[in-house]
Amino acid sequence: MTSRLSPSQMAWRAAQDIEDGAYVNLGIGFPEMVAKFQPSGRQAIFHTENGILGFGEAPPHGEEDWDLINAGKKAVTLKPGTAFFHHADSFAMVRGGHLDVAILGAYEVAETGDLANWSTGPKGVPAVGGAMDLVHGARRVAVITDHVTKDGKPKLLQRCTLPLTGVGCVTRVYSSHAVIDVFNGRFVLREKLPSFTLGALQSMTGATLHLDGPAADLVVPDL
Amino acid sequence: MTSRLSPSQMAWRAAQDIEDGAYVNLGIGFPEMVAKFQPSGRQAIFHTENGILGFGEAPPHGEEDWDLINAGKKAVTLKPGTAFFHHADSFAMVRGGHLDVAILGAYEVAETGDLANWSTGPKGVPAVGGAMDLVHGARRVAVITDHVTKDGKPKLLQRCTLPLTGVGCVTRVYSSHAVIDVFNGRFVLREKLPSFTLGALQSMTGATLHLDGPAADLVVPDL
Amino acid sequence: MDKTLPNLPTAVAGIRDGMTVMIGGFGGSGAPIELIHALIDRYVATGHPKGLTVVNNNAGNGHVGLAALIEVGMVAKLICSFPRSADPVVFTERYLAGQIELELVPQGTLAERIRAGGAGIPAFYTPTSYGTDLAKGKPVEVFEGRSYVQERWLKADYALVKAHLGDRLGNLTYRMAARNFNPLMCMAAANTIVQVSRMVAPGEIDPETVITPGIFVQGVVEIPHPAQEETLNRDGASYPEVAA
Amino acid sequence: MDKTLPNLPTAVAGIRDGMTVMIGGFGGSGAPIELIHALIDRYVATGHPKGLTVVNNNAGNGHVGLAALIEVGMVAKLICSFPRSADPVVFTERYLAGQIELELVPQGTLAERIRAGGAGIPAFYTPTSYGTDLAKGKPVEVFEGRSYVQERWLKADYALVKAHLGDRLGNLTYRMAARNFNPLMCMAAANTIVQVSRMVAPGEIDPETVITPGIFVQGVVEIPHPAQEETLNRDGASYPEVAA
Repeated sequence: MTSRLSPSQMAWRAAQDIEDGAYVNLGIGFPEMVAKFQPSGRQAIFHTENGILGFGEAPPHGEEDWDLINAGKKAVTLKPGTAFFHHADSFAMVRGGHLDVAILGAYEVAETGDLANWSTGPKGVPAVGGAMDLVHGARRVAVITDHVTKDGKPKLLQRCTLPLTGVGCVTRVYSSHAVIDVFNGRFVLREKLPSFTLGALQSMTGATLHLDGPAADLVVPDL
Repeated sequence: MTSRLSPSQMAWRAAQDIEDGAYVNLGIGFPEMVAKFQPSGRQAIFHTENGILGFGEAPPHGEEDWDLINAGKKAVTLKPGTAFFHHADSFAMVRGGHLDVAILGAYEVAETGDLANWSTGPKGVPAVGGAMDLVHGARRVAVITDHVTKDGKPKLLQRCTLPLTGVGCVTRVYSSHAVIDVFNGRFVLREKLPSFTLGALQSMTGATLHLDGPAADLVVPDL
Repeated sequence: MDKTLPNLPTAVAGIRDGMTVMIGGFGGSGAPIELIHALIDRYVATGHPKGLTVVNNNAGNGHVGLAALIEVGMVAKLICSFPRSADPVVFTERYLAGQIELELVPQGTLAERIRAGGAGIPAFYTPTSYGTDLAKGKPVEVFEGRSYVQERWLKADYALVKAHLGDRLGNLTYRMAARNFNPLMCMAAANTIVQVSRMVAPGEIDPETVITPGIFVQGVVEIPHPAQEETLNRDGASYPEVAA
Repeated sequence: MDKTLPNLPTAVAGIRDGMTVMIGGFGGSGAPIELIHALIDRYVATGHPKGLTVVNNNAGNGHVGLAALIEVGMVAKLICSFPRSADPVVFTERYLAGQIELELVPQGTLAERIRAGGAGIPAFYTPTSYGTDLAKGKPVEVFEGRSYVQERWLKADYALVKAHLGDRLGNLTYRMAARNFNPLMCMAAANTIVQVSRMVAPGEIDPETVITPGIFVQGVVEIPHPAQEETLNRDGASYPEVAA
């Protein structure tokens, strides 16, 4: 019985919601794994902030071309139909709402759809990258995140406590325990691990989980 | 003795002030003739609003390619080093101040540098094109114009009476009778036809002509 | 994914009464004549779409393309910079008769407003038109001692675009100065429909030379040997053709 | 007209203390390593230029390129979106010690501010950063029911740019994702200095495929086989090289 989804499993679940032909930006880190789990017969077109649309997977080790990288500075490859463009055109795609889906990581998500994923506070060197643009850049802004912090504290909250990345921007959360939509300022539970009762899940969540019909079982393959 | 310069002669005079390698936009109509009169040894690079830099002269009759036209919808030709770009990039060149010289026609020019060249009033169909952008688009904004209207009324005035194209934008006027700089809200006479006294020229001008040293003779070839 | 459209009627089938339609081109160069004429065919057959707001740099020339669209009575409002041409009689007569509304926009501002619409920039400031009649009623702000006019984005329900090469993903190239407003309009419309002179397989367009990436395109129809407005006008053409 | 520069020292000779310098690249891709190192050479030899404000997406990686420029102490302020990398120690130490100022800008806003600087747009509105700490102190305006932050243009005295092909008129192409900020910075700097991998004759670059038209470029120097920051870092390189 699964007690929590691995990052790969969360990525797999997120991948199931991506339509054939969708334009998708995957944030640096866990979200990048979503590309590996596209259901067969569907092909999304991936956008990266640094000016590539329609790139392919990583090249074999030793065959990297360091002029052909993604926003995480990892080497990628060409596919038929790839296009290059400069950074202003790239963010025109983002800010102009031309992406279908952006999938990001999160420190905290609020039931209002607020997202905090760029700063853990005033210590250290702040860095934002493209996160604040991406949260306004897609029809669907999804988050992949553990349901709770390493200390067991909820990451899904009534209000974020960390500096915001964007206000009211998240539309769906793929957590280690559930699939939750953000709708009209509320968390709406869509799927949960069968091994958790609603009550158990609620106790790990910092805001009320609403139901819109019964929550389906969150079932993913071993990965 | 020349009693007035022809449009070709005004264009010739304007061409003498264009440096080698200058980026130049020539307005539709008379200003387009400036390109023909580049002094030998100098080569300006011509910009047209519809997305060409470094185009060449008109093709022979019958060899026009109607995808290769200038802002006046006249056919032009390619030269080594021509570049194509879209309209937003084209006006980034203009608005961003990347042109060295823009040469435009005028209905009226004021001693303040105000220009009126797009509308003769509320009658008819108004049309502005790129004129309002071009007047803010070059380090030097020059005007080629008859010194007076067909009715003999001054076109160089204290204040424009027609709808403005731009405020305080003109830096030099090449008229049918004189070369006049606009400086600190005053017309400064640089050159005049030798056949006209200062008094005669002043009587044809609707604002005071100032001197900054003696006015040179405006001498142009027969064209 | 395949954005290829089978024919012209399908390409223009989604345009409804009252929509805003951007039409590419500068004068005749880059004007999607076949798409425009397909739209006219639909109107002649069905009475729709009508009451369109059209965005174009000009207002048509002669009696084909945009001029014909106006002439048959489909256009309620035109947003353009230069409603003059060699033969502007169609627009001129309707404008002077009060039958068509005109929003006159400086050319660079028109281009930038369209780009802004595509880039998610709702407003920007430009020196263009400051102190002129075309700035009346618009907010003015001073930056670094100079005055600028606030302009708003332009978006459209549809864009009708002419390109040179295209692939089924929607990647496009253009031909010389026929590029002009076309790539900007691709960005600014909810539905961008493109006629290309030649369809190629994905990858045949060098990724370095793609001008419009496919993300900005919803449909592509191949029209080999497209008509040039300038050539049609020199031949005295009009559309729909009058039966002899 | 010939914008060709004979060598690297000449290329960077005009940059003076306190200037704002845009440096192209996203991480190592498109970073003009040789131009940056030439600037360091000048500083090592003469003590100038110093007190620079640098605009780049990042803050350097390892001990070459931008990181080296910071390490030798030439940079007073950095305007960037993401001052992290595989090896960010140089910037991190100076930042935490209060020795370098940081202006953090969201990446899309940074790109758009640079484009605006090149396009004569002093300010624009973006949804990005609305409601966040990075919007503090900036004007907010509502358009069509949604809130937007006003952002200002960015310009520079110099841009240091890496391109692929170039001609003596300054026309440029780039190589794959090494394009990134480079074409924008060409537009936004009073003096744009470009290192190209290969100089070609005017006309050898197809006019359809010119990415940066020469009007945005002031000088071009040919650097065949330019170094890649990523490769240098994997080799443990540092600049200036420490005598063994």
